[in-house]
Amino acid sequence: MTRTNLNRFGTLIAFVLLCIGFSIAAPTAFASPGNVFNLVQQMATLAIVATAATLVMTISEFDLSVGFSASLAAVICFVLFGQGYDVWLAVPAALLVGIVGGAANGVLVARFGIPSFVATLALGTILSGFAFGLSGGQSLFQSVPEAFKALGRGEILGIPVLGFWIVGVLGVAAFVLTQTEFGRRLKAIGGNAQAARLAGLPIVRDVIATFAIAGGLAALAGLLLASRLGSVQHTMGEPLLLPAYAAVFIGTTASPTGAPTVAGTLLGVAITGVMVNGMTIVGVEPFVQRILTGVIILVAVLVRRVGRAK
Amino acid sequence: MTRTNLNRFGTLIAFVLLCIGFSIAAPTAFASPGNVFNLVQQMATLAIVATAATLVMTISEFDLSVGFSASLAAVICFVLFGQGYDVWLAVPAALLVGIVGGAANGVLVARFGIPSFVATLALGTILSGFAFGLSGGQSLFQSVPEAFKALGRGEILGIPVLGFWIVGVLGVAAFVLTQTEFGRRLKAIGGNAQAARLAGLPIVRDVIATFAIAGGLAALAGLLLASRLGSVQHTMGEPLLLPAYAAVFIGTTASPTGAPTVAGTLLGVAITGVMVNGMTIVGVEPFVQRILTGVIILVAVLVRRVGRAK
Amino acid sequence: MLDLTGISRRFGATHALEDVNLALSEGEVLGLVGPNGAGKSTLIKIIAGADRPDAGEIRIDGRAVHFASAHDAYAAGIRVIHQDAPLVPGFDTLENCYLGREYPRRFGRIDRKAMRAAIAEVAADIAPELDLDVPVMFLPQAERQFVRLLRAIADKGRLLILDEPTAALPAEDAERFYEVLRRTRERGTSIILVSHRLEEIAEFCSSAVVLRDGRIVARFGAGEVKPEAMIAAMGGSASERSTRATDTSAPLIIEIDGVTGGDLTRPAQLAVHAGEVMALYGLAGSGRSSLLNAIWGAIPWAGSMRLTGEVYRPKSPRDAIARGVSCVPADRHRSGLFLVEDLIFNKTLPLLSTYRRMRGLPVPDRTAERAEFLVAAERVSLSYRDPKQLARTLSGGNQQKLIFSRWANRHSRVMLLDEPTEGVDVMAKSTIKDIIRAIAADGNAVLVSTSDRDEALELGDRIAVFRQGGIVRIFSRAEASAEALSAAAQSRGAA
Amino acid sequence: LAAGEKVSVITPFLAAIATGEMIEAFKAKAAEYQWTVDVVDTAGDMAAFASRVEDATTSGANAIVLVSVDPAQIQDQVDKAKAAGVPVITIDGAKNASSVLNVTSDNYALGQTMTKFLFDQIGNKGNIVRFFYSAHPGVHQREVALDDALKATPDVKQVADHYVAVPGQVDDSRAAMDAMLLANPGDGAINAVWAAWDEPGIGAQLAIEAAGRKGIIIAGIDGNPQAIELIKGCTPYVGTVRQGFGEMAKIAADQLNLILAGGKPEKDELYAPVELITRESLGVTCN
Ligand SMILES: Nc1ncnc2c1ncn2[C@@H]1O[C@H](COP(=O)(O)OP(=O)(O)OP(=O)(O)O)[C@@H](O)[C@H]1O
Ligand SMILES: Nc1ncnc2c1ncn2[C@@H]1O[C@H](COP(=O)(O)OP(=O)(O)OP(=O)(O)O)[C@@H](O)[C@H]1O
Ligand SMILES: [Mg+2]
Ligand SMILES: [Mg+2]
Repeated sequence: MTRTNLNRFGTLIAFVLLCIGFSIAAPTAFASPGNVFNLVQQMATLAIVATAATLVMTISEFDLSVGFSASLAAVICFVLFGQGYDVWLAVPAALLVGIVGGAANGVLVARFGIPSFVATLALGTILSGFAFGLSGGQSLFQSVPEAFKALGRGEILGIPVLGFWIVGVLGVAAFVLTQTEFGRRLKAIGGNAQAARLAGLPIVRDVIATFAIAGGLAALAGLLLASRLGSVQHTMGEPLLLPAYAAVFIGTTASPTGAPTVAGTLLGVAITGVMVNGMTIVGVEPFVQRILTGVIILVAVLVRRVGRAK
Repeated sequence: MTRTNLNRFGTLIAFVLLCIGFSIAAPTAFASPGNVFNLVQQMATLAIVATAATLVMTISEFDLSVGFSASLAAVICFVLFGQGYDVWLAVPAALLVGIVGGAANGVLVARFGIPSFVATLALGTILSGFAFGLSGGQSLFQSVPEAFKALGRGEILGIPVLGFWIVGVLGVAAFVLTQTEFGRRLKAIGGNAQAARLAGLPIVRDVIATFAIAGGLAALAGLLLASRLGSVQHTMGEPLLLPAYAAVFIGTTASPTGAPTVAGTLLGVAITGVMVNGMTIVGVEPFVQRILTGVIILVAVLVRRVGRAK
Repeated sequence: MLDLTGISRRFGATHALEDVNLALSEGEVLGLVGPNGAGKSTLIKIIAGADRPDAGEIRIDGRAVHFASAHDAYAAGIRVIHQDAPLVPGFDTLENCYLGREYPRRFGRIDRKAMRAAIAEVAADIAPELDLDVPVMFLPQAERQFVRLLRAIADKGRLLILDEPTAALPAEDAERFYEVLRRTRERGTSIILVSHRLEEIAEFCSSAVVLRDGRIVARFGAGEVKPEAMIAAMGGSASERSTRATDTSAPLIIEIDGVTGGDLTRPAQLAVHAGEVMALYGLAGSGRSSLLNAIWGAIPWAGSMRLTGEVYRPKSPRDAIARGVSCVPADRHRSGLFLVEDLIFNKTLPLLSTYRRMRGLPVPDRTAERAEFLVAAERVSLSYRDPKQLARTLSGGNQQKLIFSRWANRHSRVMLLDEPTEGVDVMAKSTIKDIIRAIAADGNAVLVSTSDRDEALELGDRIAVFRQGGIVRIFSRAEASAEALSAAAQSRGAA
Repeated sequence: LAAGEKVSVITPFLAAIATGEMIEAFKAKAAEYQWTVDVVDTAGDMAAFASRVEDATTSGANAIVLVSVDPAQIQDQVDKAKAAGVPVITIDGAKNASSVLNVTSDNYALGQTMTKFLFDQIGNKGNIVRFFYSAHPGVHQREVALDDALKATPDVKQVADHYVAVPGQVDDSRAAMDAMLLANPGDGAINAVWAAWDEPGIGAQLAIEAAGRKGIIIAGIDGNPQAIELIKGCTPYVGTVRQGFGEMAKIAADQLNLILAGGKPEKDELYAPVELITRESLGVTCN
């Protein structure tokens, strides 16, 4: 086993140990098919938002608007439902808003040279203002069509629908990043923007596209979350922000060059997801949960060093 | 006027325009001495946390634990008060916890090579667990000594006490960053870590020191906030995180090399502070406030481009 | 004073250094030469405390030392310019020079006046026009090299180590540097100099060692340091100077008419024929790179250009590529390489869409990429271990070859080369020169900016000499000579 | 008796003082019944909240207690719990087809009581400012009560309002009140502060005290201990409506005991009594 492999396996080993630990602590509850089903469902939105973050971090930028985009998309969708619009109109409209918002981020960053942290936070704040205004600051849960609920609930062949979304979205993202010209270009831009420009890459276009895709994915995550919950609050997407980036960064520690990867991100999502789920099942006190959360993440990213050449 | 100066003035001009705008919209209320007094008080904690963020960003890292450190320091201080300890013991103890927490961040980043985003978020989560556990999730407000309240309230010679804190902390930080060897080293580490390493700088030590100082400043901000409010909630510091980094990034757009500076950060804090204060005085609807917040920040960082050579 | 015994350093399967023994006496000036990837930079990093050997011992004045960091080596009096040494981009020259040094102070504050006084003196000798107060990120590449030189020389030590200090410096600029270096030598400072310009070594060094595949294969004492002998020890032979003349009846490929942009402040007039190599020569900062960048569409420019008779207005490198133009940019770390990506990635990136397995489907065919990389690597005699190794792990000269390899097997109407042989060893230099000639011979136009005066004379069918942001004279091969080029590049008065 | 039962208590708002109080009271009562109680907080995250309800359902909890949320916000998860045979009750929540019981204060009544008290104090005439947070369904009901009262009392005008940021609510409200005071200078420009719960009221009190403004009174809701201190201390804070948090939790635990034993609660929604706390009720006199 090469050093690279050992490194990569470090964080994975931590994850496996975590699962084994919970299986021992709560054999019937944690390791049950029902709980695995739950876990998949619970991780789906975070996994998709974290994928958006992975794409943006591949070009060495940040997108802090993902949570806000998710909220706004969900609000728009439910407001349209409230006005009697159909799923086939409301869902594409909501996704479009996410894509357009993301593209606007890209324009601010690539064309106007605003640091992505400021640009996306400012634009995210604007989006959250719209979400607030449109929802009137209230929880929306009326007149949700059954077709919409089906997007993020239930199962097909015993596998939760949200599981298919994870596989679909992350699979495509991984394919794009590792196998296509576009993915190659994003890595180049993230690695050395100046060199990428001089090598003739269409940087402005690619950066805008990346942010647009991220916005679209965030919107999708918001819709799936809304479908799963059956209700929408105008701040519902915001708690996704930090965990999404945490997942990406945990994932980078599993990559030999420290670059973000979809697989690494999924591992990061899985670690955080399993941790919270397991601790709830075992019944850990809330404040102890927080302490353990931090400790487990640190241990997970430190384990890889065991397999590291000095 | 050189290009550099024009660039620097861009964001400043936006700030002045903002102030003029509010002065016209609410002549008696906004531009009154009383409001300036308020503004100074309101900006103090954010300014100090943003200074911590500035230091950490100078070495091109993130510290996401600042808000949690601020909360924990305040909780510890009030818990000690509750047990009858004196200000002279409680305050140093609380600051020490902040410094130690920060140093731990530094060790994780510099010694163990964990990305600062993960390390500080994980450690911050641990700190928040302690704040939660120690406070029992309750608001603490009993037996607060008068000496403690004096730290963050009232005035001296007509100037709010918190104003002196701003001047003191930011002044020292600016001096350290621009005039001392330590400051130079931090800029070098942030500017090109490899160059710093080849020049033989004590990177590990400096990184740890930077995070420790940041932790101490965050703790100080938490204490001043607690003093101003007279009560402590275990989550009170968390809302400081994003605005602090937003302020630093807004500040970087006013610097010719894009590096964080204390002066730029203060400008960023002032822009956000004045904006919220002014809009509340004028009585803007909450959701419109958010939209305008985003718009104004974007305009402020775009204005500098007016003064930029193509 | 310095004694190395049994130094070895491995990177995975690569033996960068194997059992190197080297002794340097007080005041000795040692040339360290060897082909790309021989281990020169690795050895220097070890002496400088920037890397640690797997085995072996370093002694200074007979005492064994263990450098835990570059600071320890600094404290022992060792001063270094590493190859491609990174600078702190936001720092100006003064601050970069003082990095890692004790700052002068006044009243607790850093005393910039004293810093300036110390640096300006040396700067006046090496680079009189260098602005010491501009962040180096805003300085042209050549001037950044002056900053590195200043940094090493301004702070006096016992041992000065220079890893290819003049690789991208024109002869005239290099001469000023060696002038200062001579004074340093006279003060009794020991020096180790790495260079692929063997004449420099022969002229400047009292002794030399040749490193090959991590081992010292030859040592030359006083009076024995001769380029031919060193080349022979490296396992190569010197190349011939070609004697072709421009075929002025051949069609014009690229015509440049009154172009300005970047450092090119005076309108440039230039036309290159099919089959012609146009060398661009001038002092650092004279505007050569800016002309190439304008043709490449990388900087905003004014004027007019024609490509094979048609109007050519590139707004980005992308436009240029689409019209059959290729470019090897200068400053490989900043403008060329993706250091944490592998070799194939670096090679195929600009023309990625030509590797599709299925047309219309933007998915590169990895087998095709690999095959083409292998061909190109062979062509530029790249020495590497594995196509999947990271570009960062190549030696400096091999990194340069890697960038060149991008275009090595493309049919380019116009080839733009900015310092294509920077840091490349003598053998590979002649290979690259052959490739350049072959590209031209296919009926294409080549514009090559080089700081190596001999290379300009050797390569150029004509040589355009730049001075202070404009072309001062275009020499035909017959008119050109080292003296004439230098005179034009440095001429004062009206151009 | 249903001793040894496992009860999951889940809330997104443990950081809120009132929620914490309810949960503490519930735990105390549960200890008497010898249940094992697991408390879960999702720190404002509704998605996580839904996930934790799922976890509780699969982990074999005997009952789920949701605190300070409307089950309709996670209908699917509550439905699933019901389908799995796990009874769900809410404290400070809302009625729902899939939950067995909601024990609450009547939020509209809370708002009405507080508003009436506040309006009476200013003689049903004058200017008020409002601190609100519609995202919380219960809090929103109080706002509805205020809206109704304003309609019915044309001499009381709302001159400013502020949507409170949570967390950081005290500091945020203080800064907002600072601005409102300046925007409405002069005696009588603001007569009263209507705080949808006590913490924004405490922030407003700090601003009023610092500005030295006279003639403004504050009332809130919750019976927050700090607010009660302020009322005792003859500050502008004149009243709060104590929700019977302890009472609610006690009712909920008693009813849950009944449910676990196979019984049914008397009604699907039960109210705990509310209590207006003023200087008078605390027996202090100020001058
Ligand atoms: N970090 C590294 N990881 C792996 N291999 C490395 C690393 N650094 C250097 N090498 C390898 O060590 C060998 C010696 O490299 P070195 O840079 O010392 O050569 P050099 O003599 O300086 O060449 P050049 O003339 O091209 O600068 C090369 O094969 C190089 O690929
Ligand atoms: N306004 C500008 N915008 C973007 N790039 C610029 C601008 N001005 C100059 N440059 C680039 O900066 C670099 C200057 O570096 P360099 O000194 O190598 O070029 P030069 O001035 O042409 O000198 P030389 O003759 O040594 O090549 C070039 O790459 C040039 O294209
Ligand atoms: Mg080298
Ligand atoms: Mg050049």
